[in-house]
Amino acid sequence: MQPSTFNLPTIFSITESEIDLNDLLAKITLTSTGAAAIFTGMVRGVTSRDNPHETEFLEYEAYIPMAEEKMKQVADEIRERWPVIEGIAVVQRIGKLYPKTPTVLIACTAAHRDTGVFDAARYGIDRLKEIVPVWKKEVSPTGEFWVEGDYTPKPGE
Amino acid sequence: MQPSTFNLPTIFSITESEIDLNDLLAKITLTSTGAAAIFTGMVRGVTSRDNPHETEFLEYEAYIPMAEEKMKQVADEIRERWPVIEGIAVVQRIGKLYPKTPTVLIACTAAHRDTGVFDAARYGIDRLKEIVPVWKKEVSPTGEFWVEGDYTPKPGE
Amino acid sequence: MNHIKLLFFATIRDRAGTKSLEIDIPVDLTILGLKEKLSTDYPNLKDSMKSVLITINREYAFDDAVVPSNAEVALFPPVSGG
Amino acid sequence: MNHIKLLFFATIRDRAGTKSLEIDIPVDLTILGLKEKLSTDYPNLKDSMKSVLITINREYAFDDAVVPSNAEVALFPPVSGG
Repeated sequence: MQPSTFNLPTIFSITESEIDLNDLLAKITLTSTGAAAIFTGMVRGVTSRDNPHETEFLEYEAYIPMAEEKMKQVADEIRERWPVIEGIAVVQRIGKLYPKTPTVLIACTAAHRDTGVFDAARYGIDRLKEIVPVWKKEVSPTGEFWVEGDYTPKPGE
Repeated sequence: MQPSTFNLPTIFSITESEIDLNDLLAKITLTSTGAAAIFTGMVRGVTSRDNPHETEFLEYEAYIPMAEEKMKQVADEIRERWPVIEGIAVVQRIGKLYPKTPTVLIACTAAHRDTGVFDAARYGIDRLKEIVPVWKKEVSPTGEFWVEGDYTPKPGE
Repeated sequence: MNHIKLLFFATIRDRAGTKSLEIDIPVDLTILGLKEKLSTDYPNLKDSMKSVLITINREYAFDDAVVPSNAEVALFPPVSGG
Repeated sequence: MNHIKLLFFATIRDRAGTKSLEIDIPVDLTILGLKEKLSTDYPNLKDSMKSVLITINREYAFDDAVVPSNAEVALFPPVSGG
């Protein structure tokens, strides 16, 4: 008995406030929910891979109304691929964010853990980094630069 | 530059208190951490799969000292398989737990999300359900019964 | 002429020196035509036009799309959120 | 004789009617021998001995393991946490 999509909770927001995992998880937990997969991204103070460097803080900005529409689209794509997903939360924090601070969250809930709930969360963060219009500028002891993604959305995305 | 295992945070506990995701995530976030995969299990009030039924509450018990040792073992196994994992938290809540309440958490952090951090969390919850001595009794409107697992640990596990 | 609103983000905004701009464009101008017009009118933006992403009314738009009147057109580099 | 402590959990505790028990066992008794002894001494536990998991000092133990003196031996059904 699959709950209808009609009243399944989908949360998406761009916020300047702290990301509260407890609160978001509670909001996407239904009576039928038994499992949640949550991804969070944090600001790294020290990066070792690719171009090793230190970060003092990141400055995030978003094209807010479009970003929220695209987060909704990411959630819709998740539901299309994993119809058993019950609740979805997609949150991007913006502003000046320091190392160790959670900046983004994708959470998916389902009745059981073997339903693709991990893959759904993974898909969600990958898609967010492709199509949701958010950018970050790195500020380090030696200067600042915009981080640029490498994905070009295709027509219809 | 892989951080040495020496001072990587590993949290494991059996608790009767609420599971605080924000707090646990902060405790396993290093300066080099950029990604976290978190799994939580919740009490289902309504189960549809296999043997459909309703649950009023679950009563969890644990062989506490052994459970904590086996949680440590699960964390060690994760680090052996995914050496890039930075922090690990494994928490099982016990006692009388009502629907929608998080009962268990496995969280793994790493520098980047494409490092196996999702697989590590998935492995963690699967292993916890195999070898960590915790049991739950279902109490429903129509009676109560012990849930039994189906895994027999092998020598050395 | 059609009146449109341009929004700039991240590196593109830095180069444009402004967050937004209202301009008039010929009827039936395409995204490709808009890029050419911006390269001419705002030389600072010329280099950015190769890899820029463009949206019309918050949907990704491509070279042959026609820019409608009163459109909200945003220009930005590949996204880097998360 | 060796003195050991038995701990029971979940269904096994319900059937044993107690959480723990201290008993004396012959030196060199194996886990298999312990199961047979418990089946005889506590008939309620007999049916549980087929699928029971047993640990010696908090490590899973199997039929041919010898139970050392002063061991903490736990008996429980397959785990069902999470």
